[in-house]
Amino acid sequence: MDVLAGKVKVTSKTLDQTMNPAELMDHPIRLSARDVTVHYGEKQALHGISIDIPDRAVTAFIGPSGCGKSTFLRCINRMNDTIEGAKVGGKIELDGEDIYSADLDVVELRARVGMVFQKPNPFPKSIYDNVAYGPRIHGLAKSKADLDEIVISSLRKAGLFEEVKDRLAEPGTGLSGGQQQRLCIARAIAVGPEVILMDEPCSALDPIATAIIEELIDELRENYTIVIVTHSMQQAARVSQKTAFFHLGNLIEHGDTEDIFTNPVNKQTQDYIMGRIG
Amino acid sequence: MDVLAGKVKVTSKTLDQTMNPAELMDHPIRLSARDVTVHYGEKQALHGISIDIPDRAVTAFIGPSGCGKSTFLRCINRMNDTIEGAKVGGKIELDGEDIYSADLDVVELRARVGMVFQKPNPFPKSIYDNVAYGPRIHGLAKSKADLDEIVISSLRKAGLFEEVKDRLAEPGTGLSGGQQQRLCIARAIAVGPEVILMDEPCSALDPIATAIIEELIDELRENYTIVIVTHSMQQAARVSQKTAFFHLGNLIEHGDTEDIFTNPVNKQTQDYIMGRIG
Amino acid sequence: QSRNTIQIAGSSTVLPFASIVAEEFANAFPDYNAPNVAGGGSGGGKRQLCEGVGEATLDIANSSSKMSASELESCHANGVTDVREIVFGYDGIVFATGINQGDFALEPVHLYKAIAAQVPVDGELVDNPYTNWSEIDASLPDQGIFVAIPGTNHGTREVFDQRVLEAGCEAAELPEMDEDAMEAACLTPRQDVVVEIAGDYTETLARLQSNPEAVGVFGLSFYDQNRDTLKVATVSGVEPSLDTIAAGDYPVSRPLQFYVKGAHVGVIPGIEDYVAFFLSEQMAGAGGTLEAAGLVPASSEFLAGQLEAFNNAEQYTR
Amino acid sequence: MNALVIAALLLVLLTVSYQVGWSRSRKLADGKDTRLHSRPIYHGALAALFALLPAIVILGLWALFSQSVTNSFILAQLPAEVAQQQPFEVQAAVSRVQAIASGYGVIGEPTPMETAAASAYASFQQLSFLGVIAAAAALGAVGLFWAQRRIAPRLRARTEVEIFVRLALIACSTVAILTTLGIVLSLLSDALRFFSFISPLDFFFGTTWNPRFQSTGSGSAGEYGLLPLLWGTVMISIIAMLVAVPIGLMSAIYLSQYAHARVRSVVKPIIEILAGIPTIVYGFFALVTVGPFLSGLGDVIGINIRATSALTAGVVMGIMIIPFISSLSDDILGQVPRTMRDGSLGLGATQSETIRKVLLPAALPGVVGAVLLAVSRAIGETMIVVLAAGNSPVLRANPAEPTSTVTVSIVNQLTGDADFTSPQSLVAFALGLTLFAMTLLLNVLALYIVRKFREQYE
Amino acid sequence: MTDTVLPGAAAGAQNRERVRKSLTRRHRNETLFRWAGILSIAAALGFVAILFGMILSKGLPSFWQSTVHFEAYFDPELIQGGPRPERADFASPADHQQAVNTWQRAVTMSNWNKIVETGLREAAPDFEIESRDLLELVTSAGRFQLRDIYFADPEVLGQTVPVSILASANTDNWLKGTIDRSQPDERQQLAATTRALADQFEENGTISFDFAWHIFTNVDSRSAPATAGLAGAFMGSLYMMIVVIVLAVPIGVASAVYLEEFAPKNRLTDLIEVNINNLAAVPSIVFGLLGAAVFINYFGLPRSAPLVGGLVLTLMTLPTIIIATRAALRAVPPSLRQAALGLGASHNQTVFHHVLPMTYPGVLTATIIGVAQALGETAPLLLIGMSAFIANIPAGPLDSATALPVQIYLWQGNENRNFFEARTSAAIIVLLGLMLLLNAIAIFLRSRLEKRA
Ligand SMILES: Nc1ncnc2c1ncn2[C@@H]1O[C@H](COP(=O)(O)OP(=O)(O)OP(=O)(O)O)[C@@H](O)[C@H]1O
Ligand SMILES: Nc1ncnc2c1ncn2[C@@H]1O[C@H](COP(=O)(O)OP(=O)(O)OP(=O)(O)O)[C@@H](O)[C@H]1O
Ligand SMILES: [Mg+2]
Ligand SMILES: [Mg+2]
Repeated sequence: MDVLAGKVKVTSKTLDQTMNPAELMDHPIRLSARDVTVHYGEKQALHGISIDIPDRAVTAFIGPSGCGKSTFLRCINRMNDTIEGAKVGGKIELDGEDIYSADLDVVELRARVGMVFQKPNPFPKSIYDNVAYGPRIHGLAKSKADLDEIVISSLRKAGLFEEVKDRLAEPGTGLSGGQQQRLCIARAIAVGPEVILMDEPCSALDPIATAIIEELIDELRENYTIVIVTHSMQQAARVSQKTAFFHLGNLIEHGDTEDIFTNPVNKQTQDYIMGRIG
Repeated sequence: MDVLAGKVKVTSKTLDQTMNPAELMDHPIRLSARDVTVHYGEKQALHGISIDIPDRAVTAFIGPSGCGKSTFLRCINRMNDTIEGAKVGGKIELDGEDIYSADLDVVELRARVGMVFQKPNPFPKSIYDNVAYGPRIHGLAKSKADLDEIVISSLRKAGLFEEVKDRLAEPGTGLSGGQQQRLCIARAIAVGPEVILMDEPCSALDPIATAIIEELIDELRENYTIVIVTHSMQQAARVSQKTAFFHLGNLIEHGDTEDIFTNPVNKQTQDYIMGRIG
Repeated sequence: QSRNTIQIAGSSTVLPFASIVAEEFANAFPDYNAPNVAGGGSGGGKRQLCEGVGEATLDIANSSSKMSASELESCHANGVTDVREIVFGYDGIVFATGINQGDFALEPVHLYKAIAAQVPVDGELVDNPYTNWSEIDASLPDQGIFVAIPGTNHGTREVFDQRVLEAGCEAAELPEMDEDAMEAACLTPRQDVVVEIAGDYTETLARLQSNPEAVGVFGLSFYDQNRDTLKVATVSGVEPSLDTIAAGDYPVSRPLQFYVKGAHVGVIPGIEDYVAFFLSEQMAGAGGTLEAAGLVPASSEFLAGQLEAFNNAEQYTR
Repeated sequence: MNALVIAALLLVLLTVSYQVGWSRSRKLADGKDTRLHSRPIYHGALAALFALLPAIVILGLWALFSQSVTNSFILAQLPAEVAQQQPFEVQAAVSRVQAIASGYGVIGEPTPMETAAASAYASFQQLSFLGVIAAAAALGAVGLFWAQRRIAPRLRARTEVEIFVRLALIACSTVAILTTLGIVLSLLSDALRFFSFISPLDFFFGTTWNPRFQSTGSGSAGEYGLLPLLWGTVMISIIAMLVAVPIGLMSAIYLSQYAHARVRSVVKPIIEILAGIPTIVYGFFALVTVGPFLSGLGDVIGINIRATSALTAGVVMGIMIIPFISSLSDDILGQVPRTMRDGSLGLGATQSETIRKVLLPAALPGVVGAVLLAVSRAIGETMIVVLAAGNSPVLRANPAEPTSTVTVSIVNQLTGDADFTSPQSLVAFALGLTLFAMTLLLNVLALYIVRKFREQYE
Repeated sequence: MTDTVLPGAAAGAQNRERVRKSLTRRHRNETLFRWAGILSIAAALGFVAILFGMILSKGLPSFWQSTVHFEAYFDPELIQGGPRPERADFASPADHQQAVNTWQRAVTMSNWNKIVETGLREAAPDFEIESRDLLELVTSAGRFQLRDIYFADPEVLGQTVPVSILASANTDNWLKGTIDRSQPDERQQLAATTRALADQFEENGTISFDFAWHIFTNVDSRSAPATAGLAGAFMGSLYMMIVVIVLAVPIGVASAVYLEEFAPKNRLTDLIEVNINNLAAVPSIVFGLLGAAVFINYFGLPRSAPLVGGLVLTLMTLPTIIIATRAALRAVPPSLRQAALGLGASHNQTVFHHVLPMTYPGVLTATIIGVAQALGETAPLLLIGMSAFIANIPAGPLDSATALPVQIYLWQGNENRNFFEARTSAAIIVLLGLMLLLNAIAIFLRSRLEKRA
């Protein structure tokens, strides 16, 4: 039924910041993975992933459900350690340092590599305490004033401060979904991470909240290395500079977002982008 | 960033049956809803939906998450009755009969309007008993032979018979996801419904199983009125003849699938289809 | 600082008497704590007494049965060598029916014939055929047989077996047989109309109330407190009362005693005073507080003898 | 006073060491540009642990041994004859000396010997106490010194503290195992002694329970057949289940599937009150109300029902177990995924058809598990049966007659007047062991079934 | 292939016909099923109502007990012992104590009954009655009551003081009619004159039914049943509950945390799990055997002590708390753990800062339910010597004591049934009251905590 072919188009980038591929070249590699494999018990979820992730840019992971996007993301801050039966192989380096080496303290790693989850998950505490939690456990603030400073600037960076400044003492769980997600981002930022991982951060949000978060990601890109998993190709196209396409535990294709969407090299990538699979 | 515009295309209809809009005209209206509203407690989930659904065709409901697609679907066989606090207003007619009238027996209605759910939910019984469940409770079979007949023909129509004919006595929960979903379809068919409602029937399935189910839907269309909710525009384009776009509890636009995807009248529909929202 | 409260445990028959003494003792000697009197049965009390010497062990064991040789042996094995026995009175065991029933003038043989699983009929042992008291003896009321007797865990049962069943058995003139078989024939109760009560007398009373025909076995003191609902039977023509039992006329009674751990005397404060107080006229003596509570008192000479033996540290032997 | 000094010592050690650890680590972080691995509070806590643990060990040892040390010291002051007396006289002599030393005085004139011993004891007491305190403090200081030397930016103080915490947690979770071990061991030796009198075969397969009262010296020990007790237990449990399962299950079904949220929120707690009522109250209830009622009812319909009978005990126990079944079933019905229910309703099944044909079969293993758990509770129940079953350990089928159970026999045999070295008493331990084995078996079975059920939906 | 399932017009109609035909029967079944549910609930609620009704109706009257009010003359002739010895007159505290004891014994030996008797005769001057029968009217503890007034204030010597003394249990029975008043003399506990006097006193107000506060302040009594109270048992239960709370909560929560959050999933933890679940169902009486063997025999702790009772009940309560805490831990959404871990919180920090606080309502409820269960437990206590007659209020967890449920057990077996049946119900009311109070607290606190979260 060819009449329908081509009827769906994605016009992306409603946001104003843009970046052309040449610019990206300047960005040094922040994270590099080599031959990463993950087993969940008997089952192999990742089959040797190698990828370089540039600094201060947004890298999107796309692919059909169950292809291993989240699994790989969790390797980057070793959240897989917390899953019983998960075994990680291969090597991941953050600024040249092997994050799976024995000397590295995983707690410190996670302070450097923040994570935002699919469902907003604020702690059942006040908004202030949510953001202050990370700085507190890591001892980042010398004084109360210091801490206030960190909390406010993090909330501001997450674009939430204006909305909540009068109710910092109210529980974070009382916010709307989109606000909660921004709170989670603020919480992650407060620890002063270098990399922020986001696993489908908008999938539980409505379109308006999604747009706000996307804008926020675009702003954050200036200061952080961001990796985002998304199930929406449109979203990947809108927010990322680099895109990696996963399929059945393999990294099929990886490159500049524009290239991936306009000229996918691989047949599977093509099929996925054309909506033939997934 | 207009360079990216248009990079995502949906080529749909890999299936062979086609139907042109003119053909659809012949199909009488099976279901018609007028001004249907739904409240969940305080919250209004649907704001006056009016729609006509034609016989022997597939109507797809699309729209961003939480827009009320499932809610409306559940109105059609009064599954909302089972949700505490749900209140339905307006009128829905099946073959001209008001399904919310006091004389109408909801048990009978549900026998006429079958439903398939998002997650395959076979009963923890044998495959045979799963399919025989409906006919048994409704007393549709006069004899054991009758019942066998019904079970087999239903499984056959659901395209499952060949795969399971040697293990009808094994538990339905032991099948793969896609088989389970087809089992659920067979189970619904066994009651001899006139309308089949499907709420994201493929969202828990892998691409291959999805393709099989889509093909099945296309076949079933010849004998049944089918309403399908999907979050994938590609899927809607592939399987449906009519498409209805919901947004925030409103029916924004409704018409032939082709028209909706190629010439959406409404701005919101356009935005959604272009991937700007959702 | 060693323990300063006397610890007592044992027989539930003695428990009420010992409790009263304990309470009065504390009232009379404000410088001592009231002794703690636990139940636990005679066996339990003696077991605890014989666990050894020391603060965590018992000082006095109440008992409604004499300490057996093996018990004493186990005592000695645990270092409890100085055990002193004090008999302070008697417990009468009465047969009673509901207040509205016929009058019973029982003989042991009646009870034997009502209770035993097998009885001699025409010189031969047969399964108990009696269903009505009047079948056993015309003098007894025309009333179905149903008897509630103490369970085998009760000391009362021992007296019951010896004074009632064995006596009745003898009178019933069983055919010749060897000793073991004889004992079994005498002491095995039938299961259909006899229930054995393992709990206390309230349970027996409840049984009587639910089954108006039943005859139950009670302690004299219990009967005394429940005269409004119970009617007592005479045994061998004697009506049970403090006088008849004290005089030895009423056949079914037994001595009550307690055992003192000699090693604790003088260490746990107040044991000597407790014993003396227990045996005093105002407590265990005739007309004393315990008599009012249903104890059949012993003579004052006897009590004085017991006290003297205790003070002379005479040890219990078997 | 002593306790106060010890508390003060520990408090001082705690604050000083914590402060040392905290401030030293902080200084490290402040001075240079080094990042601490752990926050200062962890360094403080670690130092405190290092200081406190040795001190506490010393104090603990003293608490364990001071008694005997003191005793032997006092005895050494007294003439040798004293020590040769009976243990209790020795203890008395020692207590006298202690009483004099404490200044409270004793009744009667203390002998010069005692006074001398008392004054020696008093100074010994002071010295030894000082010594112990000093030792504890010194060891604490050593620990603290070592701890503070270890402080370095990369010292993983948090990890070490966390290991300690985890060890403490593990210690706590062994209590449950020790309990089981304790139960088995405490029952086993006496049970074995019982089996030296009575052969296990006679015990486990005997059909007569008649532990004669062993008249002092008389030979026959009676019969100890377990089966009548077991049968009584089983019969009462069956009756209890016949009462509890239908009522409990139907209540759970109605409350979870039909009732309004508001009705549910009122009715559920009221039914659960039944679970909180002490069993002794049920026993009393059975004795005064249910028993007479049932026997009255029996008279009306012409059946002879005894007031205290298996029926009475079973019915009352059933009432007690209702909330147990209903709340467990409620949970289990709740675990059956909603999609299952929707699937059936969507096919046009009525509510009750859905429940009977889909929910219950799906929940069946769980419900069976719940019922088994309830059975094990019924088997172990004591007070109701003590008061209401009428103790008649005879093998008979009529539930309207009195019966007896394993638990009741344990209480009876152990608290009765029987000779405690005799099988009459010892049998209680064999019964206890049997009971333990029975409930263990039932539980393992129930857990297995319930777990299988859970797996199905997870 | 038949056309049964074809939605063709004819087949469809036929199907609908069949469905219709089945409807009446199915709706009837539906109604029946529903009624079965309603009846079950009605039965369960009915049981609650009957139980409470029975206990309240039996027990409430005994909270009001007949009390005799009269004037007592503290006759210096009768009261012996002289003045109370002064501390200053003696060298050592031990000597002083000795003298005080001697004085107290002498005072106690005085003929207090005579004082009671005189007072009562004054109240009914014209009534002919033997001394012995007259004294039967009031509780035998009356004399000690007067003595205690004198101990407390020796100044009353030679004065006439209005006093209120409980009537004896038998009098109370007679006046309340719990004993059959039509029974002949020889079946009555009281002599005819005593009964007549009691009636007369009731009429003229010398005897009134006063609220029996002493049920809450007195300990059990055998020699004067009318004065028996629950204070000792209550304190015993209280100490036990304190021991249970202090031990079971931390240990239980710690085990649960370890097993749920830290323990590797292997055979051993599986075994522990089965073991804990099993302990939850081990008959309580077996715990009694354990307590007797381990705590008393092995560790040499004193018998009848609330500490031992508390330890036994702790072991019984532990599984309840562990299981409930684990369930609560399991219910904490994994997203919360991930959130904390993702921020770089260590495993311990995650658990103690975030996960555990979420379980407080669950732990609290479990604790209270466990404690309530322990509070009502009887059987194991019988085996560790707590079914004792204790005439003192225990001053600490190492003193001998009984517990409320044991007191109920003892009273229900008391030979003075007419009196103690009501008393037992009264004790049950107190116990149930405590139980409901605990549950109410649990519900209240839980809703507070949950609101805060
Ligand atoms: N904890 C786990 N234990 C076992 N298998 C797992 C676990 N988590 C994920 N998997 C499996 O690993 C594979 C990859 O899962 P992953 O969650 O990474 O996919 P994904 O690409 O993130 O999918 P989605 O888009 O649905 O989130 C899947 O097949 C999944 O079933
Ligand atoms: N049982 C319920 N109680 C209360 N609110 C509900 C309930 N079910 C749905 N809603 C709300 O009604 C609105 C419509 O929900 P609905 O499930 O119909 O959306 P949907 O379009 O099917 O979304 P999705 O694509 O996520 O399935 C949503 O805002 C949802 O939160
Ligand atoms: Mg994922
Ligand atoms: Mg939906």
